[in-house]
Amino acid sequence: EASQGGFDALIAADQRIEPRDAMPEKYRETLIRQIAQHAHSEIIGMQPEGNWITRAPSLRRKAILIAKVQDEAGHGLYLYSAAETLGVDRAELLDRLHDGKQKYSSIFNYPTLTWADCGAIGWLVDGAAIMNQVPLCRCSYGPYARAMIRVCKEESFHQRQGFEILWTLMRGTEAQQAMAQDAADRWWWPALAMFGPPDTGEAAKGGGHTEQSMAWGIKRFANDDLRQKFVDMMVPQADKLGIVLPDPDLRWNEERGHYDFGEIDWDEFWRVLRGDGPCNAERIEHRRSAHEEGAWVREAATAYAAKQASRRQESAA
Amino acid sequence: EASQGGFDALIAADQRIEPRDAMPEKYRETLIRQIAQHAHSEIIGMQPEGNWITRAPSLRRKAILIAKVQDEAGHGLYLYSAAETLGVDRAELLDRLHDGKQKYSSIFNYPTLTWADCGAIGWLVDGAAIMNQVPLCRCSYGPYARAMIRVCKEESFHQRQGFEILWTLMRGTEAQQAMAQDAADRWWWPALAMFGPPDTGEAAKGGGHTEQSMAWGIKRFANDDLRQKFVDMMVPQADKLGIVLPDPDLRWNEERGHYDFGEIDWDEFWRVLRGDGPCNAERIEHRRSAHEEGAWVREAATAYAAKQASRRQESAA
Amino acid sequence: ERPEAAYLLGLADDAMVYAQRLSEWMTNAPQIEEDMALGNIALDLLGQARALYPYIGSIDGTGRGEDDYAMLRDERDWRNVHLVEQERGDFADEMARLLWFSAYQVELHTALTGSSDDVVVGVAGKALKEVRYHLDHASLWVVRLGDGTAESHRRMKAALERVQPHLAELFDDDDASVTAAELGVGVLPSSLHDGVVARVRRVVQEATLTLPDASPWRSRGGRAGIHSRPMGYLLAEMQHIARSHPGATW
Amino acid sequence: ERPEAAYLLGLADDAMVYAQRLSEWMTNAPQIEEDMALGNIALDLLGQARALYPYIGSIDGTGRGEDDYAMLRDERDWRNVHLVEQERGDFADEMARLLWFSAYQVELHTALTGSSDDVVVGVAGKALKEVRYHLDHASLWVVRLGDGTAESHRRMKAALERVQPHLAELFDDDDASVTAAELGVGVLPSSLHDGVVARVRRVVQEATLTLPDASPWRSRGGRAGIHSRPMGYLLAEMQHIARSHPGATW
Repeated sequence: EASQGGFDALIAADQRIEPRDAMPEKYRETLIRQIAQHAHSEIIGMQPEGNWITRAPSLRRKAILIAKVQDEAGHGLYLYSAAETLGVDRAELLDRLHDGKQKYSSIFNYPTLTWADCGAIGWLVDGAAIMNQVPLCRCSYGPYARAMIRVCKEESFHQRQGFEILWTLMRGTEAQQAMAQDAADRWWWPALAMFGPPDTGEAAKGGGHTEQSMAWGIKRFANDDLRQKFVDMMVPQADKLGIVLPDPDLRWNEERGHYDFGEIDWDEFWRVLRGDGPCNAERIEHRRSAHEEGAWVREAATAYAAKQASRRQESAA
Repeated sequence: EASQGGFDALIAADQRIEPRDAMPEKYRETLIRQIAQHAHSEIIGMQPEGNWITRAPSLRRKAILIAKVQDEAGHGLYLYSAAETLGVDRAELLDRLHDGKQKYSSIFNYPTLTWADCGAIGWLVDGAAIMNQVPLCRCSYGPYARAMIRVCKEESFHQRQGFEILWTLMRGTEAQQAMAQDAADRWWWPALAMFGPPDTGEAAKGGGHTEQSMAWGIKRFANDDLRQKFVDMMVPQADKLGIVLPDPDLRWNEERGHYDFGEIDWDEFWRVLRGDGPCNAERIEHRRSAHEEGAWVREAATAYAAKQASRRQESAA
Repeated sequence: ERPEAAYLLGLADDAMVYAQRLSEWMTNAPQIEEDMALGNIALDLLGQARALYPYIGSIDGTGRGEDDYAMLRDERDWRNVHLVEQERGDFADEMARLLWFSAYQVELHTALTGSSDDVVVGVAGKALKEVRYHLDHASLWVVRLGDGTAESHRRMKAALERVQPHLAELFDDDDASVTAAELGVGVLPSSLHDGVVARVRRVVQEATLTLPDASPWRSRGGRAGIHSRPMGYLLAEMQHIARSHPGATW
Repeated sequence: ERPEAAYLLGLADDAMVYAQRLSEWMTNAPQIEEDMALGNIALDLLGQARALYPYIGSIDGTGRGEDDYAMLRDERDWRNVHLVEQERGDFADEMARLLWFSAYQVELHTALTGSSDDVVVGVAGKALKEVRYHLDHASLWVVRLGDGTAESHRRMKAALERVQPHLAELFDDDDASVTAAELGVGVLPSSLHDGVVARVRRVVQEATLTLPDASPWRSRGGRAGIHSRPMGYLLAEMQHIARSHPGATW
């Protein structure tokens, strides 16, 4: 088939596939699922930090936090637009999110218990997200790759802000230091799990899709490689902050040239992924109720636009 | 007419009228209106202090405040029961409250802005209420008089608690002292207005009912007399507290043997009474919405009671 | 510093936080009698917390008083279960929560009357009388609502489903309760489970309802200071005035 | 200590409190674009408050910084109108409030660009660009909702009625504004009334609605620190963390 040939050639040449190019149905489906999940993660990801907007302890932090949550909304919008180039629309994707048919990053099922969690999310969660996302800036699908370039630029800004929140806390009162350490204790392991299950061994079995995604240029690195890269990057940053990462097995391995680290609790990972995490129910319920409460507003906007269009038509006639 | 003669004789002898005694229709109506207004005041009066239950600054104060608001609910119930002996029922009286057809004491249309307001309400508002209510313990209508005896006993307890809140604040930090003084500044004049318009002069015109109520033994003292008695009682208490009452004209009049005091702002009084006070709309809206939200519960209780009654009947048959 | 302090703090915080939630009903109840009844239950629970806090302060090495615990403690240091911190729902939600919590407290305080600690025995003995009344009150309403109108039946059913995810946590044997049970001061929460369920089931059956199936998720972590979203806002409201006047006496 | 400080504090507090209320929409808006738009407006208003507070601190003799004003001030010391402190209603309520408040701010900041105080001129000049956009945004929605579906028309109409009692306060000439106007720093609120009403009326008419009649009551006292019920709870939430860590830097 000619079109499949064109697609294969573009992939082989590491060129970008664009919306009008022919592409295998599986490729389209995989991308829709992945981009939608990514978009949903931005939208659901507004909630854990959104929880602190009204309580941010200073006006400067409040302003930064509002801007950050706004950025996440913006990322969601870029990504839904990227998905729409593949022939689905945002309303449909949101329905799939609300029905639980599409997922979002499981990290957002953990609660933000203190102000320091806004720091830990920026530092660890955005840090891990960037590590996952930078390779996607070279993803084979053009609109996704371009959206990721924009997203990554803002994310690295967020990561620095998170680091700075923790930096300030670690140089603050005893209670503030304890708050920062506690946040790191709680977010470290879930952040490591963000890279997904191991690529090999028993725990790898729930994974899937990896090989095909690699071949298609959607995925560029193995989960474990990215995880290792993340650990290697974060350990020195933790030292700089004065935060002790909650892993007794964490140590430099001269031979490997990497940090060794302990075993992730994959049972917990799968449990949270299945829906029994601390905030799964709350996150979806919050999204769904905002969406439902806003239905009459969206309907009004649609009705008004239709009226305006017909008025224009009439006056043109 | 024999029954009217019996009623007149009882009144003349300063005896109690009981529910089964004959009484003039006007007497009944006046009492219903007054008792209902009194009951409504207890119920609406739960709100200004209820506003502070979740924020009371210590557990001891929280416990006292919950108990006090509970007492107010209880007073409302006694009083509705007293009104019911005159042939109206509580549901109907509540409807009249919610529709604005019956009033409650205008004092509760002022907001409770700080914790100290809980003190000022106890000290000044309950103080004025007692002054108004003690004579009602000798009211000609038996059920009302008996309800008032119970109410007054608890009210004087509340007044002491209010005094004690202010006493503690006035012996506390500078901010606490300022808070207590501010509360007294705001509640003093509305408390004086609780005795109603003057009995003579221009401002008396809105009053009404007084003479007939006096003759019937429902009202025992003129508004101005009770107000003077209240001022005479409160000034030494304010001195003891260290609170300056917000009236430059307040001074001892050796000749009269009473304190002179300044002019009440009757324009404000009538404005608030007419519905344009700081909290009129909020108080009624709060009551109404609690009542409406609870409608299905009351209906369920009624339906269950009916089912139980018919089950008992069936099993008896 | 005695190790059972952590266990007792869980009990005190449960009572304190639920007292705070119940007190929100005052002026918001479906009838005036209920403003009074829920206020009463709130007062009882507040009393239980106030009986425990100073004792905990005397054995946890800090010497804290009741207001230090209630007014000056950060969210991460609270040890109550998620059940009691959830936002006030409709009246059926409250009766579902009160039914489960008071059935739990009846079993708990019955067991604690056999505690090796005299103070705990004293608190439990007094509390037992109170929580039996709470259970009666909740039972009465659950039956009325379940066997009342079609709407109240539907609401009561939904409320029993909504409360479900927050129940398992009451019966988790965390480290503090295991320690307290070993010392004979406390009881294992898991040991209370069957008695509580039996009590609730009887009431729910009389209400012409059935206990819902297990929920697909359950709350966790309250006893370790991991709370749900409503907790921070509850504390903000409860503590704001006290926090705004450091060192003041009220 | 300069007497116009009290006037400027009213302006700053209006912006601060409304920013707080608007920020509550984030994650709760009817569509994602609106989460962003309302967040943006909140940010602008927060920026206006932050521009004013340090200046007020420099002229009111206290030397306070922005967080002293926002995080450590008691309810009685806040000078905002009741309009901005009211609880978040539905989206129509918010658009009704935003329409009025931003029309007011357009007139206000237009007038303040002629202030005798250079700082005020600077703040007003920047704010004017922002609030024109806010007004456009609110206008767009009020028209869409008024001229949308039957339901949105009904809701928009009800929202305009609900906001009505809180409008008069914006135009009250209190002592502080009279003083500031005499000094040439501020403007008399009453002088803005007709311009604001004209702006709002045009939008409401386009929305196929009419301005409601005057309400039987009106709010009063915000500029004197007499607030409505929601204010204390707003402050409890906003200040809780800052109050819980006296002296901390964030």
